Amino acid sequence: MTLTASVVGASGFAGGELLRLLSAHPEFEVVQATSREYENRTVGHVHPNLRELDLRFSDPEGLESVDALFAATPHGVSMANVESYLGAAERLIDLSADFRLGTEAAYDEWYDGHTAPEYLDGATYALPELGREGLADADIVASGGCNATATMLALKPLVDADLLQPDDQVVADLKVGSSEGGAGGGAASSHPERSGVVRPYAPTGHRHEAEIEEQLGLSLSFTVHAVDMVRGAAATCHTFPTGPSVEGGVETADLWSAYRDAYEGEPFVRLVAGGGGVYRYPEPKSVAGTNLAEVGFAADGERVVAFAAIDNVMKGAAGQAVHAANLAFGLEETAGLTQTGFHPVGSP
Amino acid sequence: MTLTASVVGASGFAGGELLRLLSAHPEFEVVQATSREYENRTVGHVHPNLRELDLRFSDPEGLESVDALFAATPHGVSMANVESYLGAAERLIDLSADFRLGTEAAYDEWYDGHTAPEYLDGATYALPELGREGLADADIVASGGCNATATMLALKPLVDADLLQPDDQVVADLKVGSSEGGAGGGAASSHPERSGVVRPYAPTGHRHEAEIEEQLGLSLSFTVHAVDMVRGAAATCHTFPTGPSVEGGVETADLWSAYRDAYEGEPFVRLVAGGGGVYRYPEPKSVAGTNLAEVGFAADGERVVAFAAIDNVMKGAAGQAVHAANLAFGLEETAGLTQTGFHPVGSP
Amino acid sequence: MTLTASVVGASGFAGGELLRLLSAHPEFEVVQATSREYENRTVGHVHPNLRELDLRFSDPEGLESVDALFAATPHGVSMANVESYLGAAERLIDLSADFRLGTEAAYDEWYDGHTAPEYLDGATYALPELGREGLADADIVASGGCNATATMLALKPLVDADLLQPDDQVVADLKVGSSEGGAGGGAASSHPERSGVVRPYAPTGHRHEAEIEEQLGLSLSFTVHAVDMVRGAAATCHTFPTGPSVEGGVETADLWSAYRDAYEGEPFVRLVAGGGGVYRYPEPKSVAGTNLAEVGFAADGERVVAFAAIDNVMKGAAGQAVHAANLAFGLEETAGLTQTGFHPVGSP
Amino acid sequence: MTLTASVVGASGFAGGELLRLLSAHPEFEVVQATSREYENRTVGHVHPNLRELDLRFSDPEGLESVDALFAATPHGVSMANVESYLGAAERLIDLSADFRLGTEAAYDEWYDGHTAPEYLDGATYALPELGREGLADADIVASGGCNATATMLALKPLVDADLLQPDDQVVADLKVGSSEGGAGGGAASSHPERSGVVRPYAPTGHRHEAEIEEQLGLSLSFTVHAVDMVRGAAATCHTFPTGPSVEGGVETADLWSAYRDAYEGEPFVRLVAGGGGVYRYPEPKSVAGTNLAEVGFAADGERVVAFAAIDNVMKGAAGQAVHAANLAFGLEETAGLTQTGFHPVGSP
Amino acid sequence: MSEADCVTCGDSVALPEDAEVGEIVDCGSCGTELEVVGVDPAELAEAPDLAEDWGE
Amino acid sequence: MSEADCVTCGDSVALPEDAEVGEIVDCGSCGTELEVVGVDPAELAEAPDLAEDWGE
Ligand SMILES: NC(=O)c1ccc[n+]([C@@H]2O[C@H](COP(=O)([O-])OP(=O)(O)OC[C@H]3O[C@@H](n4cnc5c(N)ncnc54)[C@H](OP(=O)(O)O)[C@@H]3O)[C@@H](O)[C@H]2O)c1
Ligand SMILES: NC(=O)c1ccc[n+]([C@@H]2O[C@H](COP(=O)([O-])OP(=O)(O)OC[C@H]3O[C@@H](n4cnc5c(N)ncnc54)[C@H](OP(=O)(O)O)[C@@H]3O)[C@@H](O)[C@H]2O)c1
Ligand SMILES: NC(=O)c1ccc[n+]([C@@H]2O[C@H](COP(=O)([O-])OP(=O)(O)OC[C@H]3O[C@@H](n4cnc5c(N)ncnc54)[C@H](OP(=O)(O)O)[C@@H]3O)[C@@H](O)[C@H]2O)c1
Ligand SMILES: NC(=O)c1ccc[n+]([C@@H]2O[C@H](COP(=O)([O-])OP(=O)(O)OC[C@H]3O[C@@H](n4cnc5c(N)ncnc54)[C@H](OP(=O)(O)O)[C@@H]3O)[C@@H](O)[C@H]2O)c1
Ligand SMILES: [Zn+2]
Ligand SMILES: [Zn+2]
Repeated sequence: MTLTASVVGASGFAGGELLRLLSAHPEFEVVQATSREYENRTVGHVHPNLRELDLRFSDPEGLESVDALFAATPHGVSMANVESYLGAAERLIDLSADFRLGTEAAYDEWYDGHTAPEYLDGATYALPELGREGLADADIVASGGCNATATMLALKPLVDADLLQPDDQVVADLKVGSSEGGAGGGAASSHPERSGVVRPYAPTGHRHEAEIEEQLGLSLSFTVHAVDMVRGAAATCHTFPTGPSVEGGVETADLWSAYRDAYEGEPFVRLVAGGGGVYRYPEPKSVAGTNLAEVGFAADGERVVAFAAIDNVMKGAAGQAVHAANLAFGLEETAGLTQTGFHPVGSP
Repeated sequence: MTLTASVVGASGFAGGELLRLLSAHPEFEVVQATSREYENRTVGHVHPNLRELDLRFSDPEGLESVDALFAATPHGVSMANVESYLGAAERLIDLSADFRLGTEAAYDEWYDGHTAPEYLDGATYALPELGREGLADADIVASGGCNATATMLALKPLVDADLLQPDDQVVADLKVGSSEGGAGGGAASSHPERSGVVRPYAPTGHRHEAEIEEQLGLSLSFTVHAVDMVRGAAATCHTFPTGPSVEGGVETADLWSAYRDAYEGEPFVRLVAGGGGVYRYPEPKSVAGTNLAEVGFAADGERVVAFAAIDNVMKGAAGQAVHAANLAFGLEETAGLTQTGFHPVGSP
Repeated sequence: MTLTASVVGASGFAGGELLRLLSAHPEFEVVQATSREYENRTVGHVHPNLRELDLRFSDPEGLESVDALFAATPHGVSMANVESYLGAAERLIDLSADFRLGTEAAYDEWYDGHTAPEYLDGATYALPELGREGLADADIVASGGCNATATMLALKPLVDADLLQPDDQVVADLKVGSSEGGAGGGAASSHPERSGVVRPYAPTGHRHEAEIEEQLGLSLSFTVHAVDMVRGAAATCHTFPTGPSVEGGVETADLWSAYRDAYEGEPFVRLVAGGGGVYRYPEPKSVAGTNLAEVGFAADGERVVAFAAIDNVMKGAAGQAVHAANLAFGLEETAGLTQTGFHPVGSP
Repeated sequence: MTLTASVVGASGFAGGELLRLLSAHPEFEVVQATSREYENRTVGHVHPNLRELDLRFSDPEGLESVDALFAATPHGVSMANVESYLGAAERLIDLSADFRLGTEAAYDEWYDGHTAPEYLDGATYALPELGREGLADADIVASGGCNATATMLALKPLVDADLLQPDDQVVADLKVGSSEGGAGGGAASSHPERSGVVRPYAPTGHRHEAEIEEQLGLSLSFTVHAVDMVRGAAATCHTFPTGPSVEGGVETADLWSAYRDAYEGEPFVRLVAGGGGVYRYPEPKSVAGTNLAEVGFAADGERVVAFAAIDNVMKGAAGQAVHAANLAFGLEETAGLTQTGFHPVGSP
Repeated sequence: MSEADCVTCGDSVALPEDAEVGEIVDCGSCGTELEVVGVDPAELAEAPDLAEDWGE
Repeated sequence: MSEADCVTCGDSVALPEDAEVGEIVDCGSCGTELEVVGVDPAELAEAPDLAEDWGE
C-alpha cells in the first residue's frame, strides 16, 4: 500500500524537510510539491540536498487528489484554505499554528482570530508523546510549535508525576536556531546580523505559551533567544514544583523515575541527564537531522531544571508531522523516521 | 606619570587581554608578562594581535618591582602567592576568584577553603558599578566573575529601586562563549565538540552564585549554557519582584526610571530595552572587544526579565580589572578603555 | 547473510562514523568496537548520536574473529598490526595512509618509511570512482585520504577526457573542516583558536599529493586551509589543460561531456556546475552526513576550474570505506550509504 | 584643525565603519551621515556599536559643505553624483568601484561603461602601499576593492623584486566573509543558507581582476569563495615566477628579503610567514577590526604561495579610505587607525 | 527645533526643524520608533510596530 | 556476567566478565561513570567526578 501525499509550502524549510522525509518514506509517495515562487523549478533548485528527486514545484491552486495533504505554510494560509485542502485529501496534516488551539476564543486572545473556527473541534494536536488516542484516523492533525514541543517534552513528566502543579512557577528559557524564521527571514536573519548572536527576540509573550497552557495545564514565563545555529531548539525550564509528590524535596532518583515512567517505550525520546563524557545534558546538535528529542533534568534544592533539545525542523515540525501521519494512517509509528544523528557535528 | 605593571598569567586569555589594554594605556607601562610554558617567547607567539609588542614572556618566579601586579591565573594561584605579589607591587589586581568573597567561611562553602584568609579583609570587589568607595587606594582588588558581573549588572537596579527583595524568586539563565574556559580548555572545548552547541554545562550550583549573594544580597537559581561564540556572556534574569515599589505592577516606564537611576553617569553601561531595528535587547556581539555592558529589561506581568550582555574577557575580566585599577591609582576612570565595538560583527 | 565487523579506533571520528554506518547497514553487524581510553564505556559515552547502540568499547588487544576489520587508527598503527588484523578478519579495510601508496619507496619519500612493505602489493586503493576492478575480493582495502579524494574526484574527468596532461599546471586549493584533525586535536583545534579561521595549515607539501600523483598521474601544487566548519572538504582545482582534446579552447559544454562521461552511473557523484538558485557549485554543507561528492567546473579561457565537495568523515573516510567493503564482499554497492543530506543546514 | 566630513551611504557596512573611524578620529568631525531608508533615525538604530554617537541619518539630497565627502554607495552612485559631491566637498573619497579604473575603455570592458569619464583622470587609487605620491592633495580618491587589496598586497613584493613577470601564471584563490555582500544582501546571504559554507561564488571573471591588472601589471586567474565569517578576506596566490631574480629557485630567505624590502616602514603591513605557535600564516581573524594586512609566503619548488589577510570592511574599505584621506589632507598617516586586534576572537 | 517626550521612556526627543506629521524618528535614549503626530506643539506616538518582522 | 545497580538512576548495569575492582564502566542508561568496588557480589560506586574538567 502506498499513500499519496502533497506538500503545500514545499519551498519553505519545513516543507523541504517534509519532502526529504516523505520521499524516503516506505509508505508515502509525494505526488505534488507546491510553490508559487518556484513553480516549474525542480525541487533541487531550492533544496540542494534533494537534487536527485525527480519532482518540480507546482501551483498550490491546482491541488491533486491525495491521501495526505501536508501544509507547511505561514500562519493563516491553512485556515483560509482548509475546505479546499480537505476536499483534495483524506487528511490534512498542518504544520502551522492554524489548528493547534482548541477554541476560537484562544485564537482571539493569542492570534488575530480564526476564519474557520468550525474546524477546530475536528483537529488533533500532533505531538504523540502527549497522547496518541485522538490521532488514529484524525482528519486534521495540527503539528505543534517547535518551541512548545521542546518545552512540553521537558515538563510533561513533572506534571504526570504530580510534582508540578498548575500554579507552580515555571520559567522556560529557549535558545533557537535561525531556521525557525523560515526561508523568508528578514533583515535580522541576514548572516552578518544573525551570526554569533545571543539575541532575546521574544523576551515575553511568545505565542507558543498558548498551546503549552492548553496541553499541559501550566502557565509559564517564556523567553526565546536566537543563538548561532541553524537547526535546533533547546528549552531550559526552571521549575519550582510543589505537587504532592514533592515531599522532603526532589532527588535525582525521583526524577529518573518520573521521566522513565513518562517516556518508557517512546521511540523518539532519549533521556540524557548527567552521566559522563562531553555530552551530559540535552543538546540540539546531538539530535540534528533526526526526530529525536533529548530530555533531561537536574535537581537543585527547591528548583528542578528540566531540559529538552530537538531539531526544530524535524521533531519540531516535519518529523512530528510525519510521526502523527503514521499514526493517523495506522502505519508503523517510526516509518520514515529512523535517521541517526552525527558525531562530530558542528552547527547543523 | 607612568605606572609600571606586571601581568602574571599573561599567556592566558585574560592575561593576553590585559596586555592588549595596558600596552595601549596612557598611564601604564607593561614591564613584565609571565608564562611558564612560553618563557622567552615573544608575546606575539601566543597572542597574534600583539605581534608588534616588543615583549617576551618571563618566569613568574622572578617578579620585578612594579606599581601594579595583575594576576590572571587559575583559582588558587593568587592566594598561594599573595605575599610575594604584594612584596613586588604596590597593588595587586587579581582576576581569579581568590579574593572575591569576604570570608574564609564562604571559601569553605563554595570552594576548597582559603590558604591566606588574613588577606580577605583587605580586598575590595572590583566592579565599580556596585560602588566605587572602597576602590580608591585598595591594596588588593578582586575582579569579579564574568557570569556574576553580567548577572549583577542586570539585577542591581531592581534591588536599588526596592523592586526586588532578598527572598524574591530569581532565575539567572546564562549563555556564554568558549573563551570562558581559558586557553587550556579540555576535550569539551575542542572545535568539533564545542561548535554549534547549546550545552548546559553548569545546570546548578555555579560558584558565581556566591559572589552575587554577597554583593547584592539576593539568592538565585543559576544555570549556565555554552553557546557558539568565543567572547561573550549574556545573562537573562527572570525575576518576580515583590518589593515595596511594586504596587499595581511594574511598567516599562518604571523600569526605565530604575535603570536610569542606577546607571546615570556610568561610562560603561548602555541601556538597551526594546526600541527599533535589529538590536533591541542586550547582545554580547554589540559589545565585543569593549568594556561596555549592555543592560536591558522587559516587563511581563508579575515577571520582570532583566538582561545584560558583556564581553567576558573585557568587562568580565581584563577590562573590569583595568577600570578598577584606574580608580585605585586615582587615574581617569576610562583611561585605556575607550574602545568602540563593531558592526557588522560575527561571533567575536 | 550477515557479515561480522570490528572497528578498531572506534572512539575516533572516523571510527565513530563507521559505527554509525555499520550499525544501520543491512549486511553488517558490528561485534566489536575498540578503544584503549574508553574500554568498557558505552559507545554513546563518546558518540552521543549512538546512545541507542548497545555496545561497549573493548581493548584492541583482544580482537575477535570477524569477516571485516575496519581500522580507523592513526598513521602507523595498521602497518604495525597488519598481521594480527588479517589473522582476525577475512578482509582489512584500512582508513589510514598505511596502505594507500604502492611502493615502499613512496613511503620513504613521503612518510617515514613502511614497516610491512610486503603487504603493499596486496592492497587496493578504495575510491571506487577511480576503478572498481581490484576491489572485488580485495584482502586489504586502503581508503583514500579525504583531501586527495576531493581533489581526484574533481580532476579525474579532465584526465579521462584527454584535457589534462601529466605535466599540466594544476593548483589544488583545499578548504577543510576541523574534524579532519581527529578527536585528539591539539592547541590549534581548541574552539577559541579554531573558530572563524581561514588558516593555511598546509601551505605546501601535503602528503595527500603522493596518492594523487599515483592514482591520476598528475603532479600538482597543493595548499590546504582550515575554515570554520566541522565536516567538509572542498577542493578548488585551478588547471591549465593542454591535452589533445583542448583545441580552440575548452567550453562549458565540453566540460559537461567530460564530467558526464566520467561519472555516468556513479551512485555517489552529483554534478553541480552553474545553474540557478543559491547553490550553484559544489558545497560541503549540501553533502554533509552523506556519501555523496558534489563535483563541478567552470571554464575561464585557458583555465579550467574543477570543484569537488565531500564530507571528509563520510566520502572522505568511513563512507568510502564501507562503499569499498560493499564491493569487496560483493554486496549491493550502495548498501548502508543511502543517507540524504539536509536543507537548511548550518555547518555540520 | 578639525576637518569636517560627510558620509554618504552611512547606513551600509562600509559607511558604518567610516562612522566608527571618523567619529574617533583626532582630525575629522562627522557632520553628516546619509541614508534614504533611515532618515531621521539615530545612527545607533542601524549600528548598535555607535549608540553613543549623537547623530541622525539625513537625506543624501541635502549635502552640506564639508572638507571631505566619503561615499560608501553601491557601484554607479558616485559616478552619477560626482559633480554634486565635488561641489559640496573639497575632496571625494569614494569606496565604490566608480573611480578605480583609469580609462573609460576599462569600464566598458569590465562594467557597464562610465557616465562621468571626464573625472577618471583626476582620480587616484587609494591603496598607499602601492605608492603614496598621487595621494597628496588628490581631489578624488578611489578606495580599492577588498579582494583586490588583499591580492595586491600579497603579490606586490614579488613584482617589485623581479620575481614575478607580467606573463607569469598567477592563481588567486580568495576566501571572504559575508559582510562583503553589504547590508542589503539577498537570499544567499540569509543565515541558514550562508552559514557553514565554502561556496565558490565568483568562480571566474571577478571584476577585481581589472584593478589588479592595472595596478600591478599582472593578469591572473581569480576565484572567490564565501566562507563562514562576517569580516575578512584572505587571498592565497599561487604563483610561478620566472623573473630575472629567480635563478636556481626561490628560497624562503629570498622571499623574506623581497617582502621586507617592499613593506619596510609600512605601518599597516605585518609579515607572518612560518614561525611557531598556532598562527603561522596570515589570518583574517588576527586583523579583524584593524587596518592591518597580514602578508606571508611559502616557497614550494617552482611555486611561490603568497598570502594576505585583511578585514574587508577596514583595510579593504573604510580603513583604506581613511588612510588615503589622511595622506590627501596631509595628516598623520596613521591618525584614527591605531586599533589593535583581539585574541582570542571567534569569527568577527 | 522643537522637542517632545518619548512615550516609552519619557526622555525628550528633539525633532528635525522641518519635521512633518507622519515622519518617523527614533528616541535617542530608548530607541523606540516614534511617529510625529503633531508639530505645533510637537507630539509623538509610538510608530506602528515593526516587531512582527523582527521576530522569527 | 554479573550485574549491579547504578547508584544514580537505579538501572542495572552488566559488568564485563573479567571485571576487576577499580575498573570504570558507565551506566548504559544514565551514563554515570561507575567504579567497580566489589566483584562478588558486584558492587558499583560513583567514579571520582570528572565534572571539574568538563565545565569551563
Ligand atoms: N521553521 C520551523 O522551525 C517551524 C517549526 C514548526 C512549525 N513551523 C511552521 O511551519 C510553517 C512553515 O514554516 P517554514 O519555516 O517552513 O516557513 P517558510 O520557509 O517561510 O515556508 C513557507 C512556505 O509556504 C509557502 N506559502 C506562503 N504563502 C502561501 C500561500 N498563501 N499559499 C500557498 N503557499 C504559501 C511558501 O512558498 P511560495 O511562496 O513559493 O508559495 C513557502 O514554501 C509555518 O506555519 C511555521 O509556523 C515551522
Ligand atoms: N576567561 C574568562 O572569561 C575569565 C573571566 C573572568 C575571570 N577569569 C579568571 O581569570 C583567570 C585566568 O583565566 P583565563 O581564562 O585567562 O585562563 P587561562 O587562559 O587558562 O590562563 C591562565 C594563565 O595562568 C598561568 N598560570 C597557570 N598556573 C600558574 C601558576 N601556578 N603560576 C603562574 N602562572 C600560572 C598560565 O600560563 P603558564 O602555564 O604558561 O604559566 C596562563 O597564562 C582565572 O582565575 C579565571 O577564573 C577569566
Ligand atoms: N578525520 C578524517 O577526516 C579522516 C579522513 C580520512 C582518513 N582518516 C584517517 O582515519 C584514521 C583515524 O582518523 P580520525 O580522524 O578518526 O582520528 P582520531 O579521531 O584521532 O581517532 C583515532 C582512533 O584510533 C585509536 N588509536 C590510536 N592509537 C591506537 C593504537 N595504537 N591502537 C589501537 N587504536 C588506536 C584511538 O582510540 P584509543 O586511543 O582510545 O584507543 C581513536 O579511537 C587516521 O589514519 C586518519 O588519517 C581520517
Ligand atoms: N562591504 C565591503 O566589504 C566593501 C569593501 C570594499 C568596497 N566596498 C564598496 O563600498 C560600497 C558600499 O558597500 P557596502 O558593503 O557598505 O554596501 P551596503 O551595506 O549595501 O551600503 C550601501 C549604502 O549606500 C546607500 N545607498 C544606496 N543607493 C544610494 C543612492 N542612490 N544614493 C545615496 N545612497 C545610496 C544605502 O543607504 P540607503 O539606501 O538607506 O540610502 C547604504 O547606506 C560599495 O560600492 C562597495 O563595492 C565594500
Ligand atoms: Zn525613549
Ligand atoms: Zn544509571
